[in-house]
Amino acid sequence: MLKIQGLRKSFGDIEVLKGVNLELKTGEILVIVGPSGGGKTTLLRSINYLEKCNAGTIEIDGKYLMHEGVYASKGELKEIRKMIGMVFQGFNLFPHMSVLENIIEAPTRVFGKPKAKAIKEAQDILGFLGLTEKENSYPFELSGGQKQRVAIARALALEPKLMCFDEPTSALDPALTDEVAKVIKSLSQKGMSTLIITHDMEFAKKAADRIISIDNGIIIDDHIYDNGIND
Amino acid sequence: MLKIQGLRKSFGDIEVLKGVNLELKTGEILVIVGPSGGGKTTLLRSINYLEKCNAGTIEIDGKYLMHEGVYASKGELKEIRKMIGMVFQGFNLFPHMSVLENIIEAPTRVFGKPKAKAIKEAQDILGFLGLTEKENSYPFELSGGQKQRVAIARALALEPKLMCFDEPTSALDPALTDEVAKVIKSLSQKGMSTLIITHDMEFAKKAADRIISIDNGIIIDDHIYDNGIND
Amino acid sequence: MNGIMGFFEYFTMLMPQVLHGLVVTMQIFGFTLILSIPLGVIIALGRLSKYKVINWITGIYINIMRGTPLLLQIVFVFFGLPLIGITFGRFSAALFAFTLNYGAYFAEIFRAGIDSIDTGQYEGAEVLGLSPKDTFFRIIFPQALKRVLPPVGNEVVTLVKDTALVYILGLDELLKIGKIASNRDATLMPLVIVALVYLVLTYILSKIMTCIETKYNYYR
Amino acid sequence: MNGIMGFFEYFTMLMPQVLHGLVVTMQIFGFTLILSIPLGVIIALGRLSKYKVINWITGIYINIMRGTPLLLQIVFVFFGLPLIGITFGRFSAALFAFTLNYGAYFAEIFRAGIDSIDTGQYEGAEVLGLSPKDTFFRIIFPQALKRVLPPVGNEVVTLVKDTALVYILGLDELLKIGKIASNRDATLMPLVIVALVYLVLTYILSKIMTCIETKYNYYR
Amino acid sequence: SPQKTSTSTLDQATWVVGLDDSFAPMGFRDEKGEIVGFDVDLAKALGEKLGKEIKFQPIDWSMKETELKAGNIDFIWNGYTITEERKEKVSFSNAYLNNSQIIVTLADSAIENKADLKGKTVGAQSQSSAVTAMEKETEVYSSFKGGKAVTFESNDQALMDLEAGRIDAVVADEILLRYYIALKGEEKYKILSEDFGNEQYGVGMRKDDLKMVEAFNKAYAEMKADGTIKAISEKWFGEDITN
Ligand SMILES: Nc1ncnc2c1ncn2[C@@H]1O[C@H](COP(=O)(O)OP(=O)(O)OP(=O)(O)O)[C@@H](O)[C@H]1O
Ligand SMILES: Nc1ncnc2c1ncn2[C@@H]1O[C@H](COP(=O)(O)OP(=O)(O)OP(=O)(O)O)[C@@H](O)[C@H]1O
Ligand SMILES: [Mg+2]
Ligand SMILES: [Mg+2]
Repeated sequence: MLKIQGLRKSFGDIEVLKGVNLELKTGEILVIVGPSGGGKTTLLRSINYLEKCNAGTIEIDGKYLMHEGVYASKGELKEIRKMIGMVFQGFNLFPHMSVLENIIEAPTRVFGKPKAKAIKEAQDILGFLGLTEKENSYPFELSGGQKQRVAIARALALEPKLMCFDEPTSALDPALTDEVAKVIKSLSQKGMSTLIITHDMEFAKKAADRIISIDNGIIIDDHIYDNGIND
Repeated sequence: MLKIQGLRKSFGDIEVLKGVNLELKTGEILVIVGPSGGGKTTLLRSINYLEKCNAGTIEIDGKYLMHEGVYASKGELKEIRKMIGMVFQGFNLFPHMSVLENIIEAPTRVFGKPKAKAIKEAQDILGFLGLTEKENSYPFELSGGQKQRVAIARALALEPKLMCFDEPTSALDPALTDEVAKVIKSLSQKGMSTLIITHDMEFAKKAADRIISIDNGIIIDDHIYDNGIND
Repeated sequence: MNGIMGFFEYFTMLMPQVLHGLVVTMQIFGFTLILSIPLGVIIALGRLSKYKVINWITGIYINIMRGTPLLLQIVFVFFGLPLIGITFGRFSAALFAFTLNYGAYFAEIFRAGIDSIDTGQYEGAEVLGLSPKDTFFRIIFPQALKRVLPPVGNEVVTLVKDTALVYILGLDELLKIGKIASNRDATLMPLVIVALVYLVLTYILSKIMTCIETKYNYYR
Repeated sequence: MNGIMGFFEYFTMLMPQVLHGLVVTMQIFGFTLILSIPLGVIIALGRLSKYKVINWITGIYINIMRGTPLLLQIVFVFFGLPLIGITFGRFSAALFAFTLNYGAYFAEIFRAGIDSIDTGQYEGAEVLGLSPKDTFFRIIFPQALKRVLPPVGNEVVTLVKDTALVYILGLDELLKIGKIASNRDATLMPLVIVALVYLVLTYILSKIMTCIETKYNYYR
Repeated sequence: SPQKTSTSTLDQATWVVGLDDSFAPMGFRDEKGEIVGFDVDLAKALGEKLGKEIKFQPIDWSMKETELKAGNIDFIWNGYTITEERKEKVSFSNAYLNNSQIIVTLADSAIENKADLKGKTVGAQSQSSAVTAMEKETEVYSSFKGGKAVTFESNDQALMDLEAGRIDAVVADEILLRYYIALKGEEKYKILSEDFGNEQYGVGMRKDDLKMVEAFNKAYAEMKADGTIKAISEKWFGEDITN
C-alpha cells in the first residue's frame, strides 16, 4: 500500500529525515513511536505532500508520489492525495464552521455526497466519539479533547485508503482512546491502511499491528512489537 | 496550600463546574483525570484567575483569591498570582522570543534576577529536558514535544509555590515523560505543590501522590490512587 | 451670522445646495464601492497568483495606483485620455479613475488578509482534497473577510471624503459647494455645515461596518 | 513640447521648482510622521483603556478626525482657530492639522493590531506574573508591531500624497507646482513629471517598509 | 476679532500681497518659479514709490477674502474683479483695468451668439467673476444644459475640456483667455462677438481701512501720470490698456 525508500528532508542545514525506509500493507495499522524531535511529524507531512523532500521514493497504492527525488505531475498528485486522510497534531479545524460543517465539507464538496447523507454519516461518527451534543458548536467552544475528536471525525468521514494520525489521542482520556483504537481497527478490517504517531504505548499496543521507532531521522527499530495478525 | 470550595462556573447556559471541592497540601502532587470536556482545564484556569467563576471559594497559601463568590482586590490578586505557575494545553509561548528569551523573561522582569544568572538556570532546565541545542530557536521551528518542554521549562523557571500543568506530556515520549515526572517530584520535595491534568495514567501513577477524577463539572472520585507518602 | 438663530437660518438657506452636493458625493461613493471591491478581489488573486507575469503586472498596477495622487489620476483620465482619442463623460471619467484607484487599495487589503490566514488552514483543506477553488472560496476567503473588515471600513470612510476630488472635473460635490458658499459669504459657516454632513455620513457608515463585524463574531 | 527631446528640455527647466516643491512636501511628510506615530500609540492606548471616560474621549476624537476631510481640518486650524485667538503660522498650522489627523488614523491601526493578538499571549504573560506594562511593551506590542507594518506602510504612502492638501494654505508643495506649471504652459506635461516624482517617492518608501517587514520575519 | 481694524495697513513697513500664483498673466510663476505678472509688477512699483517692502503670498483663490480678513495678507491684487457682492467684504481701489467676459468656442462650432448657447454645456472657472456675470443674465444662464455652468478649477482646464468636446463653450475674463488662446494656438478657437458684459479689475483692501484706499488711489494716479503704469502695461499686453 505504502512504500517509502531513502527519504531525505532538510530544514536549512539540519537534516531531519536521513533516509527513511518504510513499508505498509493494505489494512495494516502501523504505529510510529520515537523521541520528541525525531522526525515523526515531518515524515507524516511528507507522505501528505505537505513538506517537499530532497530525495527518495514514496509509492502509494501503486502510484508514485515521488520517484527517486522527482515528484509526480500535478494531476497525479491530486489523485494520490485524494486517497490519503490526515489528522494533524494541531488539528487545523476550520474556525468559521461548526463541528458538523467541518466534517461534511469534504464529503459533499470533494466526493459529491448528498448533503443529507453526509450529515447522517457525520452524526454517526460523532455519536461513537461522544460528541453528539457539540455538533453545532464552533471550534473555539470546544475543550482540547473535543477538538481532537472533531479532527478525527473529519478525517474518518473521508473514508481514505491510507489514514495518517499525528498524536491522535494526546488530549483524550483512556476510555476515548480505547474507542478510537476500536474504530481504527474496524476500519482497517474494511481495508483502510493506517499510520499512527503516538507517545501513548497503551494505545499503541491496543491499535497496532506493528510498532516501529524513529529517532534522529532514521528508523531504528522495525519490530518493537508485532501482534502477529498480519504475519 | 490550596483549598477550593463549592466552585461554580458557567459558559452562557452551560454550567461547566458544578460545585468543585478540592484540597491540596504543601508539597503534594495531585493529578486530576477525567473524561474529555469534564471541566479540568476550566478548573485550572479558574485557579489562575483566567476564568471568572460565579460562586465558591479559592484559598491559596492562606490568602483568598475568591471568598464565597467575591474576588480579592487587585493588589492581592497580583500577589497571589505571583505564587502560581501554569503550563497551558496550548503552550502560549511567545513567538517573537527565542526559547531562552521565553524562559528568562519572567525571572528577570518579575523577580529581578540578574540576566546571567537567569540564563544559567534556564540552560540547566533546558539541559535535563533535552533541549540544549534549541535554546536559540524560535517556537515556530520546534516540534510539538519541543514546544511543550519549553512551556514546562518556562513555568519551572518561575519556581512557583503552586504549579499547574494542563496535559504537560501529551506530546512527549515515555522517556521524556519520566524525566518530567522526576523533575516534578524533586521540586515537590523542595516544597512546590503541584496540580496536573493528564490522560496518561502511566505518568499519573509515576508522578502523583494522589489522583482524583472530575466528570461533568464535579469531583466524582477523590481517591482513585494514593501512593501513601503523604497520608 | 449672529448667534444660534443666524446659524439655523443660514443652514436652512444652504440646505438645498448641500443636498445637491450630497447626491453627487453619494453617487460617486456608491458606484465606486460596487465596482472597486470585486476589482480588488480579482487583483488580489492576481497578486497571489503563482504565474510570475500576472503577479508582476498586478504588482505594477497596484504600485502606480497607490503611488500617485488620485487627483492626478482623475486629471489624466479626464484631460489626458482625450489626447489619445478616448473621451469619457464627466461622471464616467470620475468613476473610472476612482474604481481603478480604489480597486488597487482593496486589492492590497484583501491580499494582506488572505496572507494572514494560518498555513494550517490550507494544509487542512489540502489533505481533505478540497480543490484550490473550494479551498479559497470556502475556507480561506471567508476567514480573510472577517479580518479585512476593519481596514475595508477605513477605506470606505476615506472614499467618502475622497469623492471631494471630483471638483477638478467641475462636478459640484459637497465640499465644493461648501467652499463656494464660504468664499461667497466670507464665512467659515458653510464649511462647518459640510463638515457636519461628512461626520454624519461617516458615522452612519462606521455603524454599518460595526454591524457587519458583529455578524462575523460568531466564531473566533 | 515636441517629442522626447522637448520632454527632456522641459524636464530640466522645471526641475528646480519641482525640487523646491519636493522639499515642502518632504518637510510636511517627515514632521507629521515623527509626531503622529507616537500620538497614535498614545491614543490607541486611550482607546483600549478600561477607564470609560478616556475611552470615550479618544473614541470621539478618532471619529471626528477620520470622519471629516483633512482639507477642512486644515482650514479650521488656519482660518478658524484665529477667531478664538489661536494663531498658527502657515506651516505650523498644516503640521498641526496633519498630526492630529494622522494620529487618529495611526491610533486605529495600532488598536486593531493590538486587538488581533491572541488572548493566549495575554494569559501566558499573566501567569508568568508580568506587570501590565511589561505585558504590553514586551509581549503584545512587539507582536502587534509586526502585524501593523503593512497598514502603517499604506498610511505612510497616503501621507505622501495627502501633503498636497496644504495648497489650501498657499504652500508650494509638489502637486501645486505641477498644477501651476500645467496651467501656465497649458500642457499636462508638468503633471506627468509630478506623478513620476510621487511614484519614485512612494516606491522608495515602500522599499523601506519591505525592508522593515523583512527584519521582522525572523519569527512566524 | 483679530482683524487689524484699529491700525491701517498704511502704517506697516511691509505689505503682503495675496495672489493666486496660477493666474497668468496677472500673477503667476515663470519657468524659474519666480512670481511674475502684470499685477506683480504694479505692486512692486507701488512699493518702491511708497518705500514699502512688498511680499507676495500665494493663497488658494477660494480663500482670498478669508485670508484678507484674518490679516494674513494686506491686499488681494490679482485680476480681482469689482463686484457688488465683493464690495460688501472688501474695500476696492479705483478700477485700473477694463475687462469683459468673453465667450469662446472651438473654431468649427456652430454657436454664433448667446442664444445659440441654449441647451449647450458651458464651462467657466469656479468662483470667478465670469460665473457672477452669467448669473446676472438669468434667462441665458438657465437655458444652459443643466441650468448652470460647469465650473473648473482653472480656465486652462475649461479649455482642455472644450477641446475634448465635452463642453461647447467657455466664458472667462478676456485678458486671461487671450493669454491661453495665444499659447494653445489662435486658429483653434473662435471668440464670439457677444459677451457677458464689461467689468473692471480693482485691488482689494480691508473693508474699513479707508486711509489705505485713499493713499493707494493717490499713488496709482501719480504712477499713471508719470508713465510707470504705461510701461508695465506695454511689457505685458503690448499696449497701455489701463485706466
Ligand atoms: N469558551 C467556551 N464557550 C462555551 N463552552 C466552553 C468554552 N470553553 C469550554 N467550554 C465547554 O466547557 C466544557 C469543559 O471544558 P474543559 O476545557 O474544561 O474540558 P476538559 O476537562 O479540559 O477537557 P479535555 O480533556 O478535552 O481538554 C466542555 O464541554 C467545553 O465544550
Ligand atoms: N520549520 C522548521 N524549521 C526548522 N526546523 C524544524 C522545522 N520543523 C521541524 N523542525 C525540526 O525538525 C525536527 C523534527 O521535527 P518533527 O516535528 O518531525 O519531530 P517529531 O518527531 O514530530 O517530534 P514531536 O514528538 O515532539 O512532535 C525537530 O528537531 C524540529 O526542531
Ligand atoms: Mg510531532
Ligand atoms: Mg482540557
